[in-house]
Amino acid sequence: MSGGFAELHDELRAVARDLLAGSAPTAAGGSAGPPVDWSLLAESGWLGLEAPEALDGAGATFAETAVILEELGRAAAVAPYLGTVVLGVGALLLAEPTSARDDLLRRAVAGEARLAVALGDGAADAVPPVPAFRIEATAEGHRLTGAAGFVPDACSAHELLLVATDPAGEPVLVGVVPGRSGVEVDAQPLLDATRELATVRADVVVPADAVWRFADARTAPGRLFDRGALAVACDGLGLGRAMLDATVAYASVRRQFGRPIGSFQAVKHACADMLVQLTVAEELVGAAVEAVVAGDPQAGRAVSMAAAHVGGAAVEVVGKALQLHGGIGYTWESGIHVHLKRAVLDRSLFGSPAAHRRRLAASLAPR
Amino acid sequence: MSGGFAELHDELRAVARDLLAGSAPTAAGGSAGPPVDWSLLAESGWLGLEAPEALDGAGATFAETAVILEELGRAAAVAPYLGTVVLGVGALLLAEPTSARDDLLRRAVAGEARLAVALGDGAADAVPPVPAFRIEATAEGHRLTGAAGFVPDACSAHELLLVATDPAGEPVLVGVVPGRSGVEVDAQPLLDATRELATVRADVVVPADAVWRFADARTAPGRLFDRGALAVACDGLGLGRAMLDATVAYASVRRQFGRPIGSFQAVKHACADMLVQLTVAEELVGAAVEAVVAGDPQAGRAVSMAAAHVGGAAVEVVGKALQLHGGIGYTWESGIHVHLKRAVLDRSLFGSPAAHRRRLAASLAPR
Amino acid sequence: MSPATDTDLEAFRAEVRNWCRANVPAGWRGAQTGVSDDEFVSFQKAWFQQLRRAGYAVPHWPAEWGGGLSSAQQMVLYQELAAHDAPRLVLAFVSIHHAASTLLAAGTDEQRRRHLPAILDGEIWCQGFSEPEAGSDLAALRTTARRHGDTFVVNGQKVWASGALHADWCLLLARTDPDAPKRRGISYFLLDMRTPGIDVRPIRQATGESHFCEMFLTDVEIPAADLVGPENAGWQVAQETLSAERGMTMLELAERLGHAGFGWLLDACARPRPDGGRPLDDPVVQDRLVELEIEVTALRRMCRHLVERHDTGGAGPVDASIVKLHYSEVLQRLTDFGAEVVGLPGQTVLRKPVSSGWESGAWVLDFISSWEWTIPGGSSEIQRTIIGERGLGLPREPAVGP
Amino acid sequence: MSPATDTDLEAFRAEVRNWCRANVPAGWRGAQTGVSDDEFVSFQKAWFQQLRRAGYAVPHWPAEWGGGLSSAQQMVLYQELAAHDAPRLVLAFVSIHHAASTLLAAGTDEQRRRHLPAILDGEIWCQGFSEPEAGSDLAALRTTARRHGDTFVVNGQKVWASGALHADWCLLLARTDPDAPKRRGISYFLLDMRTPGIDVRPIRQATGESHFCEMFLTDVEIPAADLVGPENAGWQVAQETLSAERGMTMLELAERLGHAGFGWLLDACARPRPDGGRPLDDPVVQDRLVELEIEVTALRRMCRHLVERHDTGGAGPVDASIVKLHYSEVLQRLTDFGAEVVGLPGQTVLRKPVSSGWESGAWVLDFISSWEWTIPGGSSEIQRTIIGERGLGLPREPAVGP
Repeated sequence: MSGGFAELHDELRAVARDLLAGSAPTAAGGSAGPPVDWSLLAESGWLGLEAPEALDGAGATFAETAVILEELGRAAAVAPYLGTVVLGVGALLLAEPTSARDDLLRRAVAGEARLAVALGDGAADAVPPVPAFRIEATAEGHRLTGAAGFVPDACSAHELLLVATDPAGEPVLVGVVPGRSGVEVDAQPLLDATRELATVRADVVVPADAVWRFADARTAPGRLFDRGALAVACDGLGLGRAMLDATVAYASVRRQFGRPIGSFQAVKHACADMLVQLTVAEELVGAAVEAVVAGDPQAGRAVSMAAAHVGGAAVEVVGKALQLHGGIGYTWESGIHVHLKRAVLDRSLFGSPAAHRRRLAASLAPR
Repeated sequence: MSGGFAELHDELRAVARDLLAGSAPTAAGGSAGPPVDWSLLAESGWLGLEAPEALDGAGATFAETAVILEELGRAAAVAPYLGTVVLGVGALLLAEPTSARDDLLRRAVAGEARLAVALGDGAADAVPPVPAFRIEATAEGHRLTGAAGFVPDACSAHELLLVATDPAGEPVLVGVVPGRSGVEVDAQPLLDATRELATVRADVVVPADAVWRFADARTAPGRLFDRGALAVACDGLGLGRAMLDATVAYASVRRQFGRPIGSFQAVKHACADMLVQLTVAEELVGAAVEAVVAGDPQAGRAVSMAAAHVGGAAVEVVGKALQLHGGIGYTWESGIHVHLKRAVLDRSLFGSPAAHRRRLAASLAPR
Repeated sequence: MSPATDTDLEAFRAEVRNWCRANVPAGWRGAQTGVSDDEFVSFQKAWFQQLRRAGYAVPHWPAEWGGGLSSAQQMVLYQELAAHDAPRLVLAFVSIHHAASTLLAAGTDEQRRRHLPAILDGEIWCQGFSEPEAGSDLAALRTTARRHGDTFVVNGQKVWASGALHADWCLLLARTDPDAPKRRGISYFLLDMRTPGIDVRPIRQATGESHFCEMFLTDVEIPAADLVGPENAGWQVAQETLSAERGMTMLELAERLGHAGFGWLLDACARPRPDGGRPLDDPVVQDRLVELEIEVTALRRMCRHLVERHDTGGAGPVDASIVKLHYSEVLQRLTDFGAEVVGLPGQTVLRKPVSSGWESGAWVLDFISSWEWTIPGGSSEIQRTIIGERGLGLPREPAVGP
Repeated sequence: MSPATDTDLEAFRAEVRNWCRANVPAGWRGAQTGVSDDEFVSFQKAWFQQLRRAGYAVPHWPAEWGGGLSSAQQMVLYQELAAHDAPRLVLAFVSIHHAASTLLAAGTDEQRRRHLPAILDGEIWCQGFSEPEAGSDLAALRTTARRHGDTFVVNGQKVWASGALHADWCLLLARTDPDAPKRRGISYFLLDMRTPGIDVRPIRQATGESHFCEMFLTDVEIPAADLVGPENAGWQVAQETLSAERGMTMLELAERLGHAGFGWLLDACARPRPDGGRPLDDPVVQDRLVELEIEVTALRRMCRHLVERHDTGGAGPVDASIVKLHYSEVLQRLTDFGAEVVGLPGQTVLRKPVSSGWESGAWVLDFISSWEWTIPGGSSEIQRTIIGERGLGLPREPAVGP
């Protein structure tokens, strides 16, 4: 990444960190922080970073979205960014342009429409996922059926985009409105109070214009999934960075046995290992972001590398932070548990590390 | 194990450690130490610990053999104990008693006959192994054919006992004399200069009385293999214990940055972890030894647990010892490399940890 | 062990088995998930009395006080309780272990007669050792107890007092000589929790539960008769109390990890995913499960040996630290893997049963609460220092002035 | 990076590729396995001259001295050399890196003119920094250099001097002011290895090879003109020399680990066992291979970024330590796994090719020599301390008196 972009990202990062500071769990006594003000995100232009300027977007790339994602992770922020921006806007940008699509995109970018996308059943842990819905041509019209668990941000979404297999076996997007008869959305209880996941069930006849085709049906669902998996890796990187910072700050002031605990090698070396792990994570996330931005056909590999590594590394780093904070870290008030629960959830979202490694194993090629 | 036995073992251990002290690699400038005086081992009664008193043995059990094995590992001693005692005497004790068997057993116990046993091809990493030889009934008589790599102590053996499949598909022991036409023994070059492994090839007609049957053909080859795998685990435990002792001694006197390096947490905590690992290893080896001594039908599981754990743990402990010795540890003269090479070889002998875990995985049973 | 004893033990095992089959409440885990604090307390008290009637509540106490089972019998008892997934004695834990061992080791006859029978009748104790500023450095405690005639007046703050909200009495450490070196000048008290000036506030933990409390002590008066051991010798008394908790308790926990913990993990891995596949069919999962099974197997045996060595006086100075460190880490690895392998569905399990051990099948919560083992009671870092210095004889860190 | 530069770089890459195809000696690994020291030296010198003719020997030097490739070009060069499995410059390593960077950073014009062209012609250097008593504590060195007019007289002992048996010159650190604090009072010298009083003895390493030497220095005279930098400022000069070794060298090693190292590991896993099975078909092996591939991928990118940041002056104070630590550990894990997965047949490989990188497919030897990365040049423990203190700003350990 050249210097110019790096500076731009540093600025974006600083602004985002500032704006999200009030959303951290410690600000709310150790529970999940207050939800991020969605209209503020819209005003900041962060909902439409990747949308073309003609559709009120910033015409930027996933690289900029990634900066926001990492900062959302750092703050363990409560915001339907995954559903609306990463997947929703992402799906619309992969769809064949129509005026309906353009309209929904504009509303999403303006913060008026919140979106959610069902790629498959999250409980299946398939990488890439298998569509959980299908369309049959019936006498009444297009009949949409299926069910998917663990759909991010579906409860608060104004419109659901369900990836479905059409009668020709081709993946399509079906736009449905939650609450409408035949479309059930049930929030799933979660230990991580900063995320929102739901079960979506559909058994409904949809009008023909609710079925949107992908511009490239062969690659689109995979690219959308890669966006999701990479978004979670960005989140994990942010979670880990926040926890290393907190641990270093704590270990520098907390004294035991007559000196700051950070002067003990057991603490110092553990922090050093956290930094190394996060540096490794950063490189893998960076590589995947570049590959996604470039539309690299091998982007899926880069994303799975990032997801496989960061999933576990984030849990380890946050867990080590809890350990090094001692008893304080184990209290609800410290808020570290919020990061830990989010890191543990992240590890299972959009494919477990093991599932991503299985995907990568398929391309191990001796010379 | 009750107090009486424990005391007996402590005595046996002390005597063995004393006797083997001169065999340590450091006594030979960092190369493998001098071969252990075989006649001394015979005189000490350690070749016939498990043989019945009627056959000049001590009528003891594998628990006593295990003490000697651990001390041989501690000293990284050069001695064909694996071939002659663990496998050779072990095989003869599992064979149907005949006067020829009794005679060979007596000679082995007296230190007059060195033995080696081929259980299977060591390169195959099968747990338990598949016999590498077979007997066909031909016009000329019993024709023995096959080849096995990595047979311990075959080069120096006076008699080879080859596990072979007889025409009825039953495992038997075939006694052959190396050097005889049709039996080739070729030493395999080894990085670990303390062990001796060889390839054994046979294509020879053997007399009927060279074929010895097992008392229980169904279980004997497995029990013999378990003896081998457990012997190597005992060896690894000894290697690791020696290296922890050496590291603690070194770290207590070596000074850097103005104080003994053992006072730094990085060193101290690493030593503590080594001790924990060795304690875990000790428990698993102890459990397996008890199961083997008791003839427990589940002994194979206990042996595989010990082998799976100790194989890796010994390499880790010895490797950590090398690390904590710093530059000195990396010299040939320090002799640590001898323990490291032996630990790495041990990890592959009689089944890799991964192969033992595969064996154990077969019996994972949800309720 | 003589054959006769083996036979006796097998008879005892059969007795415990039969008792468990008849007495372990069916479905208690489900029933005790998400219950109120009051229900928890009454369930625990009832279970304690049920065990007491069988002679299983305080097997480690001397026979004269209501115990008297041999170590071998206690091991059998805890193995069978674990195998039958009986509720654990959570509420009475400090009472029957720490309080009793303190009284037996250092208490007066009067103190023993007053409290040991009361504990059997349900008197609940908590421990007032930890302080906010001291952390793992127990010797740095600041709570003061100033003598005025036959009374000590206590001021200070305690944290991590498990179950203090329900406690009748508290084992309290306080500094009686502010001028003495750190580990001297501390005294050990029995504190009646009804004494005026005690303010108990629950601490909410990372799991959302509140098993621990802070205690604020303001001019709390303790009669000198409730001092345990000599004045200013509290540190030494506390060392005995702390070391008393590890043999049999660790054995019980290890048995539970081997039975319930690993068993549930296997069950979780055998549950089909929506696509029909089971984690257990994945060789990578199998490999990891076997690694964990091996570690748990070693741990259980290690605990049995520790108890046996305690019995014969052959326990080394750091054997308990090795067991605690290994248990903590195996528990954390096992629950971590559980959380990973159950995936997203596991994230929806919001509560674990109270009265259970440290693994309940609520894997994410179990994973989070595993830090309750790696941090308190001497963190894993402290254990490694103890093992290195006292176990291996490595030199101490250079002392730093105050 | 502008598109124009990208095109230029791709042209350069094509050029290097063609050169490699034409020049990398076929089968050099086999031919260089088990050769004598003399053959090794002449092979290395010939390969150096071959690279020199192409302009690839000292690409990092300034153009005026025979280098002048941009960082981007150097990265391409090392990537392609790794991809084509070219021999490494082992013998000239200290000469072209440490010696050259010392001379360029702190040498006089006279010193540069004398040595830089000589290095191109084959002058070999070794490094005399480490001492037996100092270990990782470089500042504790004891070798003394006492000034007598225009001459320094050196006495002491050095260890771990790589290639000292073949060296013409040595970069030497010695204490010139015994009364100054530890890091002051050290001076940096260029020592002609033909000077009387130098006794070089090879150290046999754990692998059985002897790439390192001890050097005993007895009344060795060094002209004051061969002092580098100011007297007593040798510590500062050495810091620059040590930090100079890491950017591009680590990139080269990481590229080799990615190409040759991981490639051979895959090949080894694809080789059928006697029973016909291949480790590569085992999902557990696949899982581990993927983990290693991920770590190596991150390492390679980390190295590219380190070089780029060195270039723009944006490198952090511990970036090199992070890279070294990660490389060391990945190398150790990868070769360990290699040794495990090849099993017993791998134990029969007794020699590795000289002139190779740190992984050669002789897995057990490669594993053993991985400690040559985790111990020297600041052990992994020291790197963690550096990262914690200088990178994260954690407090230092309390100082201990001498």
